[in-house]
Amino acid sequence: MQTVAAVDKLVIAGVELRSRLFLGTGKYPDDASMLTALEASGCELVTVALRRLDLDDPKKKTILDVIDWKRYRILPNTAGCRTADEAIRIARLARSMGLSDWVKLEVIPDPRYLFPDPEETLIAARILVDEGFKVLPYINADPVLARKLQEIGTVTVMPLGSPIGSGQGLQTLEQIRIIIDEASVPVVVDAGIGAPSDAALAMELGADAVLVNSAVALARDPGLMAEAIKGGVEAGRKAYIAGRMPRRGHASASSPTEGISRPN
Amino acid sequence: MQTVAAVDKLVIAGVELRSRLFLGTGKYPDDASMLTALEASGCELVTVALRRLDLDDPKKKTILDVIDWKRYRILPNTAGCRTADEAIRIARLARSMGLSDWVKLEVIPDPRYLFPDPEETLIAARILVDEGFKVLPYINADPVLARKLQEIGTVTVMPLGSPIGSGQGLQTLEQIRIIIDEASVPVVVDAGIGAPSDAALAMELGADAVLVNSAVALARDPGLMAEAIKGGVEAGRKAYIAGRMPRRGHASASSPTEGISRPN
Amino acid sequence: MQTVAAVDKLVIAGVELRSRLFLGTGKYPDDASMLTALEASGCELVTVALRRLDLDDPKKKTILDVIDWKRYRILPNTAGCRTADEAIRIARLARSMGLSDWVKLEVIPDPRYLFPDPEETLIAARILVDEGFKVLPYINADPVLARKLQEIGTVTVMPLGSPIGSGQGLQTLEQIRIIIDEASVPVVVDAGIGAPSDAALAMELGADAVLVNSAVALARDPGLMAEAIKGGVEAGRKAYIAGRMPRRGHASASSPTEGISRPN
Amino acid sequence: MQTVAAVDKLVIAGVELRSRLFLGTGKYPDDASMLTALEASGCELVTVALRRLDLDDPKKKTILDVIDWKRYRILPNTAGCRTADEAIRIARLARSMGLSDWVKLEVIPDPRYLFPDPEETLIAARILVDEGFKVLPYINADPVLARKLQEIGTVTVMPLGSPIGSGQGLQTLEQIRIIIDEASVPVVVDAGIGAPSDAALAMELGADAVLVNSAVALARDPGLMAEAIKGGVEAGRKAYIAGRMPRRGHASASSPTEGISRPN
Amino acid sequence: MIGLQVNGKLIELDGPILLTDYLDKLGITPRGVAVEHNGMIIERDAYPTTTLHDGDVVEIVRMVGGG
Amino acid sequence: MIGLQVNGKLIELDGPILLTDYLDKLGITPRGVAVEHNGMIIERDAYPTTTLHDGDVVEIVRMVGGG
Amino acid sequence: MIGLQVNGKLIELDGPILLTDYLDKLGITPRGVAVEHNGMIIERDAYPTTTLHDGDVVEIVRMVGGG
Amino acid sequence: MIGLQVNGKLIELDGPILLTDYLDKLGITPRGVAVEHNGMIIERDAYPTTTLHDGDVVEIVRMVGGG
Repeated sequence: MQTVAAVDKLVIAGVELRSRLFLGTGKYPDDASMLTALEASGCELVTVALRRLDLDDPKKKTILDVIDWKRYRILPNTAGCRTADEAIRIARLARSMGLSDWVKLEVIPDPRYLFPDPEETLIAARILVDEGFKVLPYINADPVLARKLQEIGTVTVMPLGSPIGSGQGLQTLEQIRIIIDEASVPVVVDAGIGAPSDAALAMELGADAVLVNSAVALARDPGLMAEAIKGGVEAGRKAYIAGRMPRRGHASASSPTEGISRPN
Repeated sequence: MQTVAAVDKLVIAGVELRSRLFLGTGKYPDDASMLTALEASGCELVTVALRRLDLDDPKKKTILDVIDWKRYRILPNTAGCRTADEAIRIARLARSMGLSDWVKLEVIPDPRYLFPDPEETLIAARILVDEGFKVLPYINADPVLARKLQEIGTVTVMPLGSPIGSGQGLQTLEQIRIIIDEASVPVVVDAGIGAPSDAALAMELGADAVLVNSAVALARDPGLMAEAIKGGVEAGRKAYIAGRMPRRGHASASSPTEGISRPN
Repeated sequence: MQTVAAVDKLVIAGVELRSRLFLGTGKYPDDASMLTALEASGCELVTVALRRLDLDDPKKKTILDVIDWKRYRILPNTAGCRTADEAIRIARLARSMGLSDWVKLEVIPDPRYLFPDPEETLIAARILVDEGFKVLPYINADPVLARKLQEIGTVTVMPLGSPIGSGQGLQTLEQIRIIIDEASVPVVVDAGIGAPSDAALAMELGADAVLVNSAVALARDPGLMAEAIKGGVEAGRKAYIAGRMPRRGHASASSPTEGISRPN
Repeated sequence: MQTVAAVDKLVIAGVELRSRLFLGTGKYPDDASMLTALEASGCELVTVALRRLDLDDPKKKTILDVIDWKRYRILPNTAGCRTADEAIRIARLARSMGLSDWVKLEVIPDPRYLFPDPEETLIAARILVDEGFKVLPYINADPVLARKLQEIGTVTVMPLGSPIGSGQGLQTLEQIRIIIDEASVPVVVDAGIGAPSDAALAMELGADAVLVNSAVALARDPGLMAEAIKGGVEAGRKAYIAGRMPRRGHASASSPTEGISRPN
Repeated sequence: MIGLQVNGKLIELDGPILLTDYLDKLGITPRGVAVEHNGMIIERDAYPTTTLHDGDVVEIVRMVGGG
Repeated sequence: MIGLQVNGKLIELDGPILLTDYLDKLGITPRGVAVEHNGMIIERDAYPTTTLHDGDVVEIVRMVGGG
Repeated sequence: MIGLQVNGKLIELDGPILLTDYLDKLGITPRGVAVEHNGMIIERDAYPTTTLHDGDVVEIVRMVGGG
Repeated sequence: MIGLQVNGKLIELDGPILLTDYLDKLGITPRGVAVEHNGMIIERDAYPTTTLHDGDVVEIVRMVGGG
């Protein structure tokens, strides 16, 4: 809706983003399907990771060569870091490339469920915010942790719905509801979204955006799924603005209950 | 998506419908908001009820005067009928108006939860199908009942997600999943849908369409909610075609787990 | 609790039963584990099926020989019947053995999910009630169907929680809640119960009893699981009588909020 | 079951406890109902809070006078503390009374949902463990936080099911499942349990114990509810040991599918 | 004078009247309604030949918003 | 020689036989079974007076474990 | 006359007093309370040798029902 | 001959070399990488003035697809 779109902007760290769907770039079958998905998703913010250059094939194309960065905004993550120190180092390396001072802060000691470490995340966030980074922290759905991070000055909080890559949807729904209720910075639901209904539900709760990767990359048709999730995000946001009907314990007829004609 | 839209048609009783969202016309604040919602929903099939002419104000505009029926297909319902006999009579009266031989069959003895009567619905369906009606029966989410109705020759089955007007979403999800799994006619999820996430979820399960009324009519902004639910339906359908990722009990990293650079 | 037990009787068809747990006798690893489970469950009502005598081994012990029927009340079922006619015939054969005029009415055309046929169940119930049977019908969780059966004169209604032997628990919780809310005969939740928490939940909702088979027979230790589910049923019933606390959206401190001592 | 009870001991900090249900002593209508509930619950470990002596009525009976501490083990909590410093001070004051060196560590800055602060909880836990306290920390259901606390040397972890006093049950079920899966110290589900089914479910997941207060204190009949929740805890524990049946997507008949007799 | 029951109400008319004329009197077009006459549904093309007599029972229904 | 269909199987017997005697032959007590003879259920007290003839169809059922 | 702050309230006493005597004055047994004196927790065996002076800050806490 | 540790591997070079020249040798443009030299991050404008010596530890990282 023009009118809605016109007034309903997502602004993070003073930057207005054209889409409330952020897309990850991992795990696609190939570059072509990733590019199709990026295009179809309508997203602006795109996450990437830092890894060692492969000395055996240093000239190999990187994601920087593949994606047209005039059309997308890069968000480096600290995936793979297990401590605050490791994450701070990777954030600094990423910034030194001169592409962005934003960082998706992930401090993940746990290889099985990939849950983040709340204490190390706070330590890293304090230092990175002091150094002028725009920090988007990936966290478990802990309302107190979320509040402390926004007090530190992170530009978003990004609570998980369920484990990364699990596609289980919003297992943490009630706590995400509370985080949104109390947040003064944009809340981005990250991890666990497996289908448009999950994305729509997050937006209906009042989330400001969602970050998706596996649900698109691992779909049978990533491009079409990217479009589907884009639709779910937009639908959920519109519903949030439109104000949903209250839930009722009983039924309420949709057709008039007077003037019914019955056999004489 | 052109390509998808091109191949993905909904056909009921040999009629190709341009939208998988069916809209009810009850309970809107006023005609204007109803017309805005119809327009925004992109729907083709629109349900109406039959009621006695008000002899004290016989000239009062009816829904036939208000809606541009060149753009919408009318689906009379038998709302208010408590028995097969009452429903059959209303279906015949509706058809005698020459607008349609389709009928949304509702046989509802229960005023509190508005659940349909499976036995009377079967009785009415047999007779109406024999008389050449295209019958779209509203039923509880009972897979055996659904199978019997399609064997009788109804052109859809329309299981409920939760009580009419309750906005509780898909309380009957598991049984709807089974109905879809076994159906040979289009499955339309009717009643209970309260938000786009509910509509998207129904479509992701493989439902062919959804019928919505209260969620739109009772939203703070019916027009915007109609657009939102339209988006949810389309997103869910696309996801169904795109093939969602499998749910996993564990996590699976979105960033590569090799080549991680750590402090020396 | 003496006091509670004293006032809280389950009476079906004028017969007072000493336990709200009914146990099935199918699928146990062996007779010994079945007998241990029956003993541990504290149940009185026990379901059995009718099958053809094996002419190649006519003297083989039957369940009538194995179980001490002075301690248990037999409830023959019509499992395996796909139509009203088949079920009526089996009910009559069962009664002709002179053991009971009670019958668990199952009319199940669907081999995959084993859901009952509502129409055939109504037909059979009408005839069997006329013939003086005490009918305990197994039904999908359809409140209108439940009401019609009790109007016909069945002595209970037995809605399913989820498919027989699936152990999925109360997928139909909301509709079971409504059936209980409207019932004038005992409501027995049958099928789907997989653990004590499921049984307790059914009883907390106000169910009068639960019927369990697979959860006990397929447990690693059937005897201990029978005892566990007995405990769940009793706990849930006590909670129903004790009146549970209301659910709240917010928190409410358990410790006093005044008189807190803080560092000066 | 004797045999089970005999082998299935709960041991915390080297102390064997006779019950897996821990009970809080707040919010009862009166002392009599609290004492009845304690008795009926069969619990051994009982939580209490520290508050300022009321100088206007210093002789007023305290909980120390009311409860027979020969029969119960006292567990002081730090409820009301918002920071590590406040909690450490209260823990020390409690220990100086010479009743116990155990402490239920609660650091709760959030008055609305009473969620604990993960960082301050870690800080307090490190110091209290160093000082020889047996620390039982109340935490949000964060598996990484739980692991760090047990590495620090807390004698349990106590993840919440839902907000204190909300009675919403196990909203955090999936994360509690993971905490249990990874724990090397007893896992006590604390907060949110509203009925026996919640307690049974926690135990079926493999929790070692549950801590309940509001569900008992706010029930219409606290004594009977205490007995009910005791039953739920024991039933859930037995089911965990008995090994529940697997959940299945389809049905599986409880009666034999061969030898069915049908009309000729 | 004749008396009819229309939509549950007693209506008095000067005498027997064609259904088409009665609908005219009400100021409505046949297009928007369906009519049951003494328990029988009247197809639209039979309106001009259907006469309402004393004691007849008539139901006239129209479409309204519904779900 | 006569032939019966019992529980779907063809059985040969020397000649007509009382139901009670046939059950004896099988070595089972009437108490544990129910019998349908040519589509009619036979009450237990009628076993001694029920004769099985050539071509009869008999169903003999018993109780088994079930849910 | 001396003034103490006890549990946040200003208390006047005739003069310095032993903690044990002050608890006696309040009519409570040491067993049921814990005491912080000028920010330091006082172990029970130190009560008899702890004197409260003018301006001291004292916290006396007890156990209450809690979850 | 000098030896460096680059991305965890031992690399032999003829002698000390400027970082820019080493990247040239690898055939990559500075634009696509970030470099840590003996634990210090090197800003791009310092590449031409940074010399890699025997025993130095170098990490060269690049962007890859990630979530």
